[in-house]
Amino acid sequence: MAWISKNWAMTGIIKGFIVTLKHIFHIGNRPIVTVQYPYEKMKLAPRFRGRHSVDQDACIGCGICESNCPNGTIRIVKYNGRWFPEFNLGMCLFCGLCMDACPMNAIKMDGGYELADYSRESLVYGPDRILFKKEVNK
Amino acid sequence: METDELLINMGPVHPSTHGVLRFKLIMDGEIIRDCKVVMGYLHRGTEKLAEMKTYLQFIPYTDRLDYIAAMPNNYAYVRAVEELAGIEAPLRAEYIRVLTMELNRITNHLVFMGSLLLDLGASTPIMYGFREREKALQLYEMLCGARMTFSYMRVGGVREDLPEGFIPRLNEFIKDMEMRIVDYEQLINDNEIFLLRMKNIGVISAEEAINYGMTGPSLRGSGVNYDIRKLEPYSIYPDLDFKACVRKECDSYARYLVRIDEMKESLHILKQIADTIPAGEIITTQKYGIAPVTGAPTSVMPYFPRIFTPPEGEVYTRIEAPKGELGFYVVSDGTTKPYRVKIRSPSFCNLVAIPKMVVGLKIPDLIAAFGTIDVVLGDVDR
Amino acid sequence: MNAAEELKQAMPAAVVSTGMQLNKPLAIIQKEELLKVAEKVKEMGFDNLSVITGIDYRDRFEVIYNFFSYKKKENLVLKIILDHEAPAVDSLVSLWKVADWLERETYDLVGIKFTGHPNLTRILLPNGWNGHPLRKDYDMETEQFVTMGEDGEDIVSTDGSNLLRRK
Amino acid sequence: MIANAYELIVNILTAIGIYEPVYGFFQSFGLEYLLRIIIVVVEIVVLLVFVLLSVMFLSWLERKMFGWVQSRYGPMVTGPHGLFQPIADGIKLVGKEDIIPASADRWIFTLAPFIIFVPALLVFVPLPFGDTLILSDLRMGLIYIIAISALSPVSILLAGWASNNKYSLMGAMRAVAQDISYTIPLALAAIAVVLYVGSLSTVDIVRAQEGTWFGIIPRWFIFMQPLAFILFLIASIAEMGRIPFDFQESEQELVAGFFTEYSGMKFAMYFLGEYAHLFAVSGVVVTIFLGGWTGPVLSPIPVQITSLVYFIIKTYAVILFAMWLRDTVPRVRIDQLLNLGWKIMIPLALLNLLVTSFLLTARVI
Repeated sequence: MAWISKNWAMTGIIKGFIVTLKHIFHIGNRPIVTVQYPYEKMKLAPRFRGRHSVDQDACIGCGICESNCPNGTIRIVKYNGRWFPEFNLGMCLFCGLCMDACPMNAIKMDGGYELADYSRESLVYGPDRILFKKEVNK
Repeated sequence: METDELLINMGPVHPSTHGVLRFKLIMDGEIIRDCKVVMGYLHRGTEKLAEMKTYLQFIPYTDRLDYIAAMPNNYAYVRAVEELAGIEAPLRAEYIRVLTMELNRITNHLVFMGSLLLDLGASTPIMYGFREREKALQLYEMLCGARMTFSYMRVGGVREDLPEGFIPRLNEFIKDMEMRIVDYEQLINDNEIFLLRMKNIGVISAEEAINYGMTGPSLRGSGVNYDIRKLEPYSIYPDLDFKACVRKECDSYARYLVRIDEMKESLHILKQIADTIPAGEIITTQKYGIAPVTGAPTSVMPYFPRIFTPPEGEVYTRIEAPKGELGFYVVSDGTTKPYRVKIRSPSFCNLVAIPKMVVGLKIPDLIAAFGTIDVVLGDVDR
Repeated sequence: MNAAEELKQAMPAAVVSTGMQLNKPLAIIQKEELLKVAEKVKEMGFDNLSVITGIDYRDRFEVIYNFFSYKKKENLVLKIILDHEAPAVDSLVSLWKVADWLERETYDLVGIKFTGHPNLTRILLPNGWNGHPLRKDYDMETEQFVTMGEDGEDIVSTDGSNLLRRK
Repeated sequence: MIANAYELIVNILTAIGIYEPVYGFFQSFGLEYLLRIIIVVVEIVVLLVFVLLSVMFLSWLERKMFGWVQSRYGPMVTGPHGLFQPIADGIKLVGKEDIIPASADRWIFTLAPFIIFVPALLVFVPLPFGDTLILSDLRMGLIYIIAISALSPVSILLAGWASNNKYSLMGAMRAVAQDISYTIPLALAAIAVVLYVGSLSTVDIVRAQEGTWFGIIPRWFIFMQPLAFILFLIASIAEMGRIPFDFQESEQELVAGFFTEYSGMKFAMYFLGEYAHLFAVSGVVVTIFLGGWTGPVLSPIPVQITSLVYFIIKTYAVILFAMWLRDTVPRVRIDQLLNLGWKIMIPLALLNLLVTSFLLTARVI
């Protein structure tokens, strides 16, 4: 109880009140920082590692990404007569080793982050969903 | 009157066990008579996984140990392998590594502060902490493309160079952070209720703390002037000006203050790095004689050998992670995969002291003491 | 003179050989003498037991203790070689409390028995788990399932057919 | 002289000239009491709707306040600035499965949520919302309020016991310990005011606070009894069970305390009860210490409306303070709270009572 006689004025709590009050009225660079997510999205950094996409002209189906993947996410499958990787994103660590290992720089990881789905099967992204064609500037 | 002891299973699903930890408490009313810690609910067999991955492939797994501060995990592992193979990273890479690690120390302590105060019932500080952490995470996203699980370090360097405009944004962050820390201190440090909850709670003396294997800020809160960055300097820490933050009170409040001080020290380090970071390579060329591929279509990807075999040997390296001493014992048998990786995780060893601290106290004190130990269950269970 | 050689001088019978593990002094010691050596090591000022590592080398087990001294700021590595059949070594719980969990972990994952440990039970894996995962001969094919029993204790079984699992 | 809302309604009906014919209509059947019942029921319904709307608004306000303090927006999506969020929550909670644990005492488990809601509503009976806007001006109104609000731990104890959960039981025990130790300083602080007024009636207490000193300072008891006000405020926050004194729930320690096992509509009842209690207790604080409905009279507007506005403004000021406090401070520990109650607040309240009665006897005030 000696404690209370020392701290009866509760100055610490009052200081705290002032801090929260400053936030309520946005005094001195204390603005609202959150965004209304589904309606308003934050800008991703250019290096952001999201869903994979594969340049269909560059990919040679060599399987180096498959052997480099730590988790067995990648499988090389046949698609339209050529070999392409297939990503099981349910297992993916998004570490970017496949992107780094690709000798043709065909794999990119810029495909966004809203990857929730209803079944495990739909998390397997086959070539039909990940291939893109690089636009050539003439 | 006859009374009975009550067994309470606190966890594995409980709001304040920071994950899936379980305390088996024998209670006498509100007082804890015995405390047993049950863990393993998040055990993923990381050490076994390491034996089946190549040295490079294991790096993403180290992210998942202490996912609040993943960069030091990356670094500790990479450094162990580098020592094993006798590789040295270029100076710029070391600067970038220390930069990211100190930034991670700040984010870790912000989460610590927030979750501790949330455990004590104040819900505002965690939002403030996450507000600033978000800015740091955006820096990480800018740097390596991920926000928490970076897998950024590589044996012999780092994965990507600093992007354009990184240092100015870092300076902005430092300036912002300095103002915010003042806010935290005003909001929390002198709060009488906070003091009531923290002072003389979870007391552990210096000798006991050492005996119980506590490390890091938790040990420095017990008055042991110990910081691996100072005692066994690694990377560029000898060139940097900083001090180990020590408090002598041995209680929860001291452990909290140490971390707030450390945030300031880390900011100080970041400032020095932002001013003095040298130009140069970001990944070593000494071992393999292969220059990074420059001018490749995506020039952010330095070349690294896919198959990497360090010589036979074993090594134990440790670094000062935000939570304490993080060590990797790596044994190589000369193949492409490590023979054995042992992870000495700070959370696991700091947790040993919890039963000692809390017996005789009450459940709210257990939560306060446990909060100041700063445990991440990914790190405890591995 | 480094700490390992100092140790050898003090207890020549117990220390088999000394050397360096990169930059840390290393002493390989007799397993019977571990407790005495550890006491001596603690006397020498190595107050921090950093980590206990158990390694399965197929023909032998090695247990490695990493020590650090806060006063002298030195490292010391102790190594014990155990035979592969029934690996057992003295527990250090009486000297370092942290050894309690580190030894339990080593027991759990590598399967080395620490005699004299007050509560040598599994720590990361549930009680009743078959095998020690970090042994090289660990059977990784058999799936093991953990359920919670009536009294809250874990029950391990290899039969997962009655578990609620989405195929 | 109009004493309460019933007479007010009768007066209004008389003024617009429909009371007499309607009364005559009922009288022709010999059913005068039916009219009285109808009027009382209308009053109760108006009060209930008002309380429920306030509760909804309060739960919205609480989240908004949290948001503002924490650099967030708070609810924004449902309706303008998320104003309809409580309705969406209500629909969600009603739609949830109503789980009763297998080993729970089903009857008590179901009964407990209703028991907490009833006292929270009964407190409103002698609470003057404005000049004459009072259901019933009980002569022992203050004692009634304290007695009724002391009922809520009964419900909490029932809920905690019936849930058959250790956390619930501990929460319930804490709630009871807390309530016992805080009802005493609450009552003692209020008695200091009662001594001065000489009446337990809430209306008399408010009337005693009309007027000003020197034309500026209102004659509120907060200025005459500052110590009693602080004690009463702390004790009532403890009674409400809000941070820093929310031991009955103490989310981080006891998961959710006594309503750990509750879900769906029963959970919603606790939610409603909590906010109704918040509003009621804030109203009591305003009535006793902050002058109730008193304030400058603006002559063309009926005094009932201005007084209602004054009362609501003051009540929301107290509520906002409680929310602000909740946003700022952590929770104290249960034994520290009991220490504060028994060792500091009760002696201080007694001292305050002693000094007040001494001064009153000496006719200084």
